[in-house]
Amino acid sequence: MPHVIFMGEARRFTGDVAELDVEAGNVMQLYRKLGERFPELKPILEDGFSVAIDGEMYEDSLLQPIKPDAEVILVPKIAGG
Amino acid sequence: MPDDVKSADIKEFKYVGKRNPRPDGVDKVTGRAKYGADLLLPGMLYGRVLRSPHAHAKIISIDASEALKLAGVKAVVTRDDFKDLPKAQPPFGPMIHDAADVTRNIIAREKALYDGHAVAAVAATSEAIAKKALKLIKVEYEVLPHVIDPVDAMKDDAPILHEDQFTVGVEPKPSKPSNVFRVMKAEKGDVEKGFAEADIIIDREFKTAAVHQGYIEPHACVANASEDGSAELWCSTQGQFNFRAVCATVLGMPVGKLKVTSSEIGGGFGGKLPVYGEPLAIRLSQKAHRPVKMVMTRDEVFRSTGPTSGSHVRIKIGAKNDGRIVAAEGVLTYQAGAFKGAGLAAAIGCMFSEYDLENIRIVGYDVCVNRPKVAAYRAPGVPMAAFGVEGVINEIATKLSIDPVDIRLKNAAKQGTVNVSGIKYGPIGFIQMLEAVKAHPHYNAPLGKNQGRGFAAGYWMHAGGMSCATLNVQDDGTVNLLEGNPDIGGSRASMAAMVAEELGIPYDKVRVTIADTASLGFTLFTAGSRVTYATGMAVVEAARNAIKVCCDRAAAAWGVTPDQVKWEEGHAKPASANVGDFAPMSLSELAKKAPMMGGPIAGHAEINATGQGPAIGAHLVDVETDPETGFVKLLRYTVFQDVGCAISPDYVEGQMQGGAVQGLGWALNEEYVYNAKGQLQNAGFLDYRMPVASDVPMIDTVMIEEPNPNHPYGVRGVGETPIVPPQAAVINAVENSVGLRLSELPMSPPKLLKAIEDGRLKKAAE
Amino acid sequence: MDDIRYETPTSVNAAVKLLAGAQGVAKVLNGGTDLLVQMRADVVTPTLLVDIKKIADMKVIKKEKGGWRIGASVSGAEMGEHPELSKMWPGVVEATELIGSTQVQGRATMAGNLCNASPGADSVPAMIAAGALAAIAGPNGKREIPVEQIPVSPGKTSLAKGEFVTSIYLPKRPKKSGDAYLRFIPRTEMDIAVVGCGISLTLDKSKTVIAARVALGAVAPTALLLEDAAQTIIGTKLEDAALDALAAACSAACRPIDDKRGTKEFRIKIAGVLARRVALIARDRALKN
Amino acid sequence: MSRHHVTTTINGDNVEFLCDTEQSLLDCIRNELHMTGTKEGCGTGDCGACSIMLDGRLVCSCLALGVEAEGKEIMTIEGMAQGDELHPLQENFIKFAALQCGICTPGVLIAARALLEKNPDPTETEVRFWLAGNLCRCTGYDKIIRAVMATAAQLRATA
Repeated sequence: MPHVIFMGEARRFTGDVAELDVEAGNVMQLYRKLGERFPELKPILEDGFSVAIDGEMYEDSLLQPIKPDAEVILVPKIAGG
Repeated sequence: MPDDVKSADIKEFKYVGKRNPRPDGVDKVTGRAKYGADLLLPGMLYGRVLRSPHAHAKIISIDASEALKLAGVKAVVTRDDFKDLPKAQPPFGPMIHDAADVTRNIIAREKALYDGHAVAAVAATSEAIAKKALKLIKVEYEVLPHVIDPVDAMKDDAPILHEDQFTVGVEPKPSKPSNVFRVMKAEKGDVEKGFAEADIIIDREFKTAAVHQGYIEPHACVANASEDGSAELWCSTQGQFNFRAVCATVLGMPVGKLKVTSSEIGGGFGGKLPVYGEPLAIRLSQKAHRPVKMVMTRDEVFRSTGPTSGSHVRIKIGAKNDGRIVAAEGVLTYQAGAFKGAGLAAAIGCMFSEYDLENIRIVGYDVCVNRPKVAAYRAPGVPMAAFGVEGVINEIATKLSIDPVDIRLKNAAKQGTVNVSGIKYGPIGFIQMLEAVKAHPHYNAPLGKNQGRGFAAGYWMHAGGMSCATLNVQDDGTVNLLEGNPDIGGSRASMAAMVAEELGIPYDKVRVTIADTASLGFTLFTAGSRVTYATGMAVVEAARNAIKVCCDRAAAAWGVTPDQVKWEEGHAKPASANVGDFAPMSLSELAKKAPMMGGPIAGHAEINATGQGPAIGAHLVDVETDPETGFVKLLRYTVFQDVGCAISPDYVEGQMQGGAVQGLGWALNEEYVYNAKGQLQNAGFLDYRMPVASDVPMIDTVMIEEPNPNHPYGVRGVGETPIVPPQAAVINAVENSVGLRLSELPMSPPKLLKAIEDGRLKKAAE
Repeated sequence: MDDIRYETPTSVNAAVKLLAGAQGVAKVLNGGTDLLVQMRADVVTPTLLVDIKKIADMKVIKKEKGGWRIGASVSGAEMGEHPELSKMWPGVVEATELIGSTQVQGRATMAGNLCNASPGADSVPAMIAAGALAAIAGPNGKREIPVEQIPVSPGKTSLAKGEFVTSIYLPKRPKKSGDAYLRFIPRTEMDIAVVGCGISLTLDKSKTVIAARVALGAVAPTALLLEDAAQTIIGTKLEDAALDALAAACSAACRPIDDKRGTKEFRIKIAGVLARRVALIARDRALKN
Repeated sequence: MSRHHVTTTINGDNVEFLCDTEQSLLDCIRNELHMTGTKEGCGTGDCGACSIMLDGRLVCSCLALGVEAEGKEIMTIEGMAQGDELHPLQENFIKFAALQCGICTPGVLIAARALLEKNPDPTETEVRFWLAGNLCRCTGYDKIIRAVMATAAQLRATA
């Protein structure tokens, strides 16, 4: 089952849960599950975060597959000049 | 000219990596290229904006009746012409698009929040009449106390900009409104444990001034609205598609009814990501039923657009005696300007990220003050934090008598390093780069009296995101490429090189056009060093899709299967001798026969690029300080950067050089100066002192090419990184020239002279 | 629109008549490099512009009584291109050529720089040190006064209604004389002086200073002629002690303000530093004459 | 009062335009003569983007009035290339990648040309100080200086 880690700021919305395993085959499924578990996180997941899946950064990639043994980190979005 | 650059790990290319002339070069050296202010339409009106002279004031009333009576005035807009849009959900990322904020920033509603805040706009038959009309608009203000510095803005008794803003990210939830929009945190490992193990701990505070992007072309647009509800907007923008989205939202227009065309753009550096006058111009055009041109003056550019955040930064780093860093902590207090959204996320994600560190903790404060809303500026948010980080690392190196490059080698990120955001690096060239610095003749060149050498590194994670490309093969075999990113620094040349390389046709047979919003799918801004990476990927994919059409047609012609045909040197050829003896078919032949072989040949790509990688740089600088005046002369400068693969080495070097010189201005002289009333005192190029040609030396460049495996040619975004190291590098050089530690930007002559004299007094006292 | 009347008289008298007879705000348009900026910013809203560049002699540099008369409309670039003038008054020429960019130097004039009455004007301390005279034409005829008597406060001059400066006269000078001007700016070009210093001096055979004039800009509401400071070097060979005294006298004379261009403290210090450096350049030039 | 009628020549062509007194020459060139190659970056003589030659002298066209052009000769960026032939500076700016966004380029080219006509063999320092009034925010000046120096060398070799 993919292992999800919340970095600093995200934990505010998870009641300080730092990590957990979530059954999800892609980012959208992951967000749905996380949104159910953490209602405060739900409205901001898609616009506020990118995910690092096994160290690789994915922005706006809801359909990105997640392997069962993957480590997924929620990262606040970064934009440039 | 330098030799052509070769990628170490990539095969020899014909156009990629070569110094090809840029396709838009002739237009730009002859004055033919059309920028924002260069469009003239029949019947065009001129728009001007009335701006608040107060830093903070309630707007009691606005009366434009006298202005409307002036002959030649055709329309006036105020806050009443724009709907108040609901606030967005608690925004999170750095590019906060809170529609309520956007409507208030383009034109003040309840309050004017900074000197220069737009209050009304007029359209008239001449500039002069428009200017005169502004003086006839009566605005009644109730002036409120203001606050300019973020630390002051955090105090309990500070004037509050937004009564409905309660700090996000603190427990328990605050009951009082605050200028602090949010507190952001990031953490990795165990910082306390790390500091406990440290042999040396340096804890310093740093301060940087707000600085402007300083593009030479003021914001400019021409709007032309039709009675059928549609409108066209021509403007200088870093992203026509984003402008379309924001303008349509603010104006309540269906997105598809607004067509935005990006003019040539005279620089942006992040400052042409937000909309300012564009929605006002469209509304004026709707009301006046004529085209409206709106061009900012330089004064308006300084007072109302950009800049980037000024900052207070605290950095604490602990290291072992051998230079190994065991804990790193940062507290970032950034000005957001009048509306939330300082570049904290990027700062947090990048500030320690070129190092392989176990224990990191970062806290950031996003603070509203009575200044223009900050805009992105090249690696937004990162240079201020990096100034502190690199300064402390240099101090640790000095204290431990370790060479500044060696201490970085000891801590350098490498393949497999995981940064504070959880990003695990693929191959990166930082160690290779640091070795190159040590081997460079600049590194050990002798220094004279009052001279010093400085060194610093910097990190940027370049962006990916949505890009589209359409490639049409014409009947003579020439190619038209449509892509969606305004070309600010020569990106057309890179796109043409990649297309020519893929198709195997001469570079000059590819013509690149920047599409308007009606002609191509959504393409994200020219920003975040994403264009050659992300749009480059789209362009390559579009070319490969066109090749597939060609190969399919050759296969059909030869009666073989498509996989039996390969594309090589601009021809469809049998994949092997076994396929049969068929004469290769060139792109031009296929193009000529296209009408009889299935129709036009084209390739498309609509992608959302991911897989971007770190882009790391390191700068080396020599200075000579005049100890009697505090004047710093720049003697020598070398930029090292891991560029992945330099598609257009000329323009990659250009990014490295331009970013470095912007950083030098930031380090030495550029700053926003306010008076006691919160009015900007230096809203012009004379007193906002950007570097001029005689201020700087040649900027030497060393490109390290460790290809990014996620891009077909190994590209890493290169534009942002070069503005991250210069501030720390040049201040480090000044420190070494005068034997002092310095912590404030800009280190302008009055400040430096004072530091020198204070240092002298301190020494005398000891 | 409120029209601005624009006139191009071809004689001094015609110009005086226009200026003297004007209702509202009448302005002389010369190089225009300050006036146009002020008009754009609505700092000045003239009702009449008198462009003096078509008047004979305004563009002329000519030798007079061993010195040089420079027409009011001669630009800094034109002065720099005049080898004899540059040889006799290198400090004045350099100071005028420091005003703005190459582009601005093609238009900006000494007379305009003087009459704009900015405390930071580059050519003014150099002209004052040189003992320059301004020729003025007006409704009551012509007069000639030392340049330092023209600016009276930032943006204000002593010129009466209808008067304008027609030329600047740089006097003849003895052998073994030299002048120099330095300014401090945070960049290398394109800034307004944070402090400016002009010194003109004459040496005797023993290299002793026998005459000197010292002037400072940007440290008081108008450029200052510092007789006390000049006294500190007269009779010396610019030994360290004399230079220290010069620096101290210059710093002591400063009455600067804090502004976006520099602090009081900084200006006071820099005035002394520049004076030392300028004196030495002027001395080296004097030795070569 | 009616607008001023100004007769002048621009890049060798006789032209006429009408303007108000306060209109800058830059404004007249761009908005009355519709020649938009000359750019406005500041309007106060601090950036050099509006550089033109006025009677053979390099000036900022934002710091001259349109009415002052009466009877004078103006040269702008549009007059720099001769037919199909780019000026060697224009060629070399492309070859040396001496521009990025290109907004300062017309002004820099006009100023550089004025320099080389006056001084065919400038040092790097002379080029830098001559061009100090032409702000460029993109390039860091390096490639501009190299292009001007290379053009000077090329012109000396072919002179």
